[in-house]
Amino acid sequence: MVALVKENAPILIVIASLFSAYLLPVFMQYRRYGIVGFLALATQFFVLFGGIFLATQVLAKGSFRYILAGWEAPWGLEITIDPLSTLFLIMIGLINLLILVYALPSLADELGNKVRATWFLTLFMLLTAALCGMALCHDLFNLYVFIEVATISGCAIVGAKGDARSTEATFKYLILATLGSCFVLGGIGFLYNLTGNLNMLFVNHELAQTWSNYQYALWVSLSFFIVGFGIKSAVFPLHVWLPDAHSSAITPASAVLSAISVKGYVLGLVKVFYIAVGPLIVASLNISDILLLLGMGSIIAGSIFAIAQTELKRRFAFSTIAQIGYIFLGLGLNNQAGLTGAFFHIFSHALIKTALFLIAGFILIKTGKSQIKDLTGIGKQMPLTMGAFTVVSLGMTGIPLFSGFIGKWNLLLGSLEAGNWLAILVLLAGSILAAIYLFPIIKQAYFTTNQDYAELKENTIMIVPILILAGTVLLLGIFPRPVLTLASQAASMLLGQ
Amino acid sequence: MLDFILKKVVLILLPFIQMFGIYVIFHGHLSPGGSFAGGIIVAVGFICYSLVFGAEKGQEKIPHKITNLIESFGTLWYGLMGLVGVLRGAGFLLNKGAVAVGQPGNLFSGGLIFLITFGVGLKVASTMVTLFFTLTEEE
Amino acid sequence: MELTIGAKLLNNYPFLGSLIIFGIGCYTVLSNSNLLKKLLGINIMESSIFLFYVATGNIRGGVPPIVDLAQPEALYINPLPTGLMLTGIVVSISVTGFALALIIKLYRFYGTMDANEIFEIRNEGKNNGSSS
Amino acid sequence: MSFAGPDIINIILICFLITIAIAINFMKDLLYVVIVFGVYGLIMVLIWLRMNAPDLAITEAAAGVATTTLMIALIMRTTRKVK
Repeated sequence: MVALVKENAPILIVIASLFSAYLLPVFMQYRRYGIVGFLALATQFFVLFGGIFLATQVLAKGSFRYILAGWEAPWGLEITIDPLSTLFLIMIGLINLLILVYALPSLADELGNKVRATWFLTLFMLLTAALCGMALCHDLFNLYVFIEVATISGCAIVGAKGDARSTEATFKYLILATLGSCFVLGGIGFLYNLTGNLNMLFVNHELAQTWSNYQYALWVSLSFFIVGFGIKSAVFPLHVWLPDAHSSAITPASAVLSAISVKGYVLGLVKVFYIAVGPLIVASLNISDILLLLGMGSIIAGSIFAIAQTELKRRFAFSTIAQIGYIFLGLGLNNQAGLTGAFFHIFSHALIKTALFLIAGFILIKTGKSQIKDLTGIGKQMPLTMGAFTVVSLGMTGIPLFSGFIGKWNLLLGSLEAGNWLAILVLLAGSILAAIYLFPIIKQAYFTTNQDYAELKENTIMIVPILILAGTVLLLGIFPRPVLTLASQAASMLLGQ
Repeated sequence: MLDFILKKVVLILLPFIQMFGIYVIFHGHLSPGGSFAGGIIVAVGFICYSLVFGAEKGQEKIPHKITNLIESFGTLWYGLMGLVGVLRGAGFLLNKGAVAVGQPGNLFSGGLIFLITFGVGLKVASTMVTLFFTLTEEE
Repeated sequence: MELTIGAKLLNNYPFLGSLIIFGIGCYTVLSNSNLLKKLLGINIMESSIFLFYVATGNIRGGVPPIVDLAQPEALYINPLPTGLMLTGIVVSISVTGFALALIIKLYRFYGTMDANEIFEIRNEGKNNGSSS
Repeated sequence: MSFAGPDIINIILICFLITIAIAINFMKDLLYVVIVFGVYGLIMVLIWLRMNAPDLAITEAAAGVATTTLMIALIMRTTRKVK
């Protein structure tokens, strides 16, 4: 039995999330709400341990494939397990587990009743399954299907609260995200038309021989992908849906969307551009420069918009746009250090942004305040929370000894290697701007007069995930080795083809 | 009068619509159509009934609890059928080699596909019915 | 024999047509403020892409990919794009259903199906809320 | 298979599709829009049939034409009643 699970671990990770998503409503029907929470937690544990198990296997014996339904590659589907996908699996498992530990005690209160809470968990599990599938799939159409499942479930958990503001944000998100998936599907159609294959490896082999005959068609296809994935991962000119959606959703939803879901689409872009099409073709069609420009624009514009916001969650939502910019910049650099930095930044930003959203939600639950100007003197009332906030903000700005630094340092190295001085300037400016939009909150929390808050207790279980996240940010800044190894192996795998 | 004719016509047509839907579901591997199209046809039968006789009477026939359970059942059934291949020591969703595959052209050919389409058809039908009731319910 | 551009476009008419419809659908989504029309625009875009895929797999003079044991030598078209687009239709109808549920919910909140009017109503509410 | 020239009926059907798509963009009354959208789906069914995809045709007829039009008509019913 154990051997069977070990052998089929890649597919079982996806299937377990899917199973638990559809088992939850059954338990809800018979009012076993205790089992609902336990099942959700157990599934995330399984994803996390599955990810770690696959990562050790990949580090020990290199990437491998898992063949579905006994059909070999050109006819059947296959799943690849490589450093990149295991990095994503570990990230999804860890973040979702912590978010669930935070969310489970308060979910029923926040959504109104336990039935709605169960439906929320169902959608959450579907999102997990879709993201795990995106991380593992090795087939363009499979990628599209998982993107679509992630989009619909992501939209639905934005609107889980059911008030007017979040419903409107959901509709906006749904329309724009579906527009994006139309573009992705069109791009896949062009690639299929050119190569006659949907398996990424076979597409790559075909294109490597014949791409110079179809330069214009390939250009159209890749620009379809850029627009589609750009809308879904919210880079600067295409970001309009993100602030509304991420700030009006309930806390666990905005945390999972900001931290993981957006990066799932970046992963889709990476898979298409670097595995299916190949870095050489991407560089020689000047797509890298477009990614670089999008990244720089996102860093600057997202940070400046974030400074202008007065609401805590909205500021964090705009900061997500800026941080996505770093990842695009790393992808556009198209060299080893740049890609390593981008992948490490994906992981560290997931930790940081989850912590920030959970803190915002915790403050909202405890004090009922969401505006930044109301948070005077809260540092003395909630020392643990604001301590974690300080750690995480330092990580976001990229101070050494915190996890944000490692990613940004690698991005800097990549820019130096590419000789791109503009990118270096933008990276430094981005750090300064991050400091401008985060440090005033800390200053206000500690160095202004106290307000009279009624008995603020921090001794609930909800504080635990926040502290774990802050601790991980610190730990990863000092001992980045495990994640950095996976990230650099992923980068060399993508560039080595 | 119009109401009377509508009700009679629907009652006469309903079995045929349902029968055709089930036919399309189960012949998915032999002829055009399949579980999705067949499931929608089955659901359209129920929707016709609820449109003519009123949503309350339709919901009496298929309570929300039942559609809810069927929806879960469809997906879980698909997953379980996929796990058959895992238990037989090969990949997920293994079909040929896991169970006996009949003669091509017969109804009982294609191994697990027959069983899988059954679950998916149920799931699609119940989802469509749920969607219809969600859109029609007042406030 | 070198074909002129017009002849090339005529030979690849499904692709040309699908891209034109894609453009019209995209314009419908972005230019109309009515939520229902936005949704129909999305549907039009998706169906244009289905047309693109099916035209990829189609062969003039072929037969549908249903195995006929009497004619083993028939020229079957490529069944893969057709199968893929079945998934596409499933996705499109689920998006449509979800969006319609959201539209009806928004209609109950705001009493309108027009994005601009919703925006105005929300802004008025915000201004009143902050001044009072 | 030797090249046999473009299929003229398909071209006419695709021209219909383009016309209907433009019409949907510019029509004001939503009820007409919904009816015309049903026609769009039906022409799509014909195109699938001519392109040797009966599988898609039956699904599009059930899903794209019947169910989508029905659901949108239900929405219209509710929104007009409240008005």
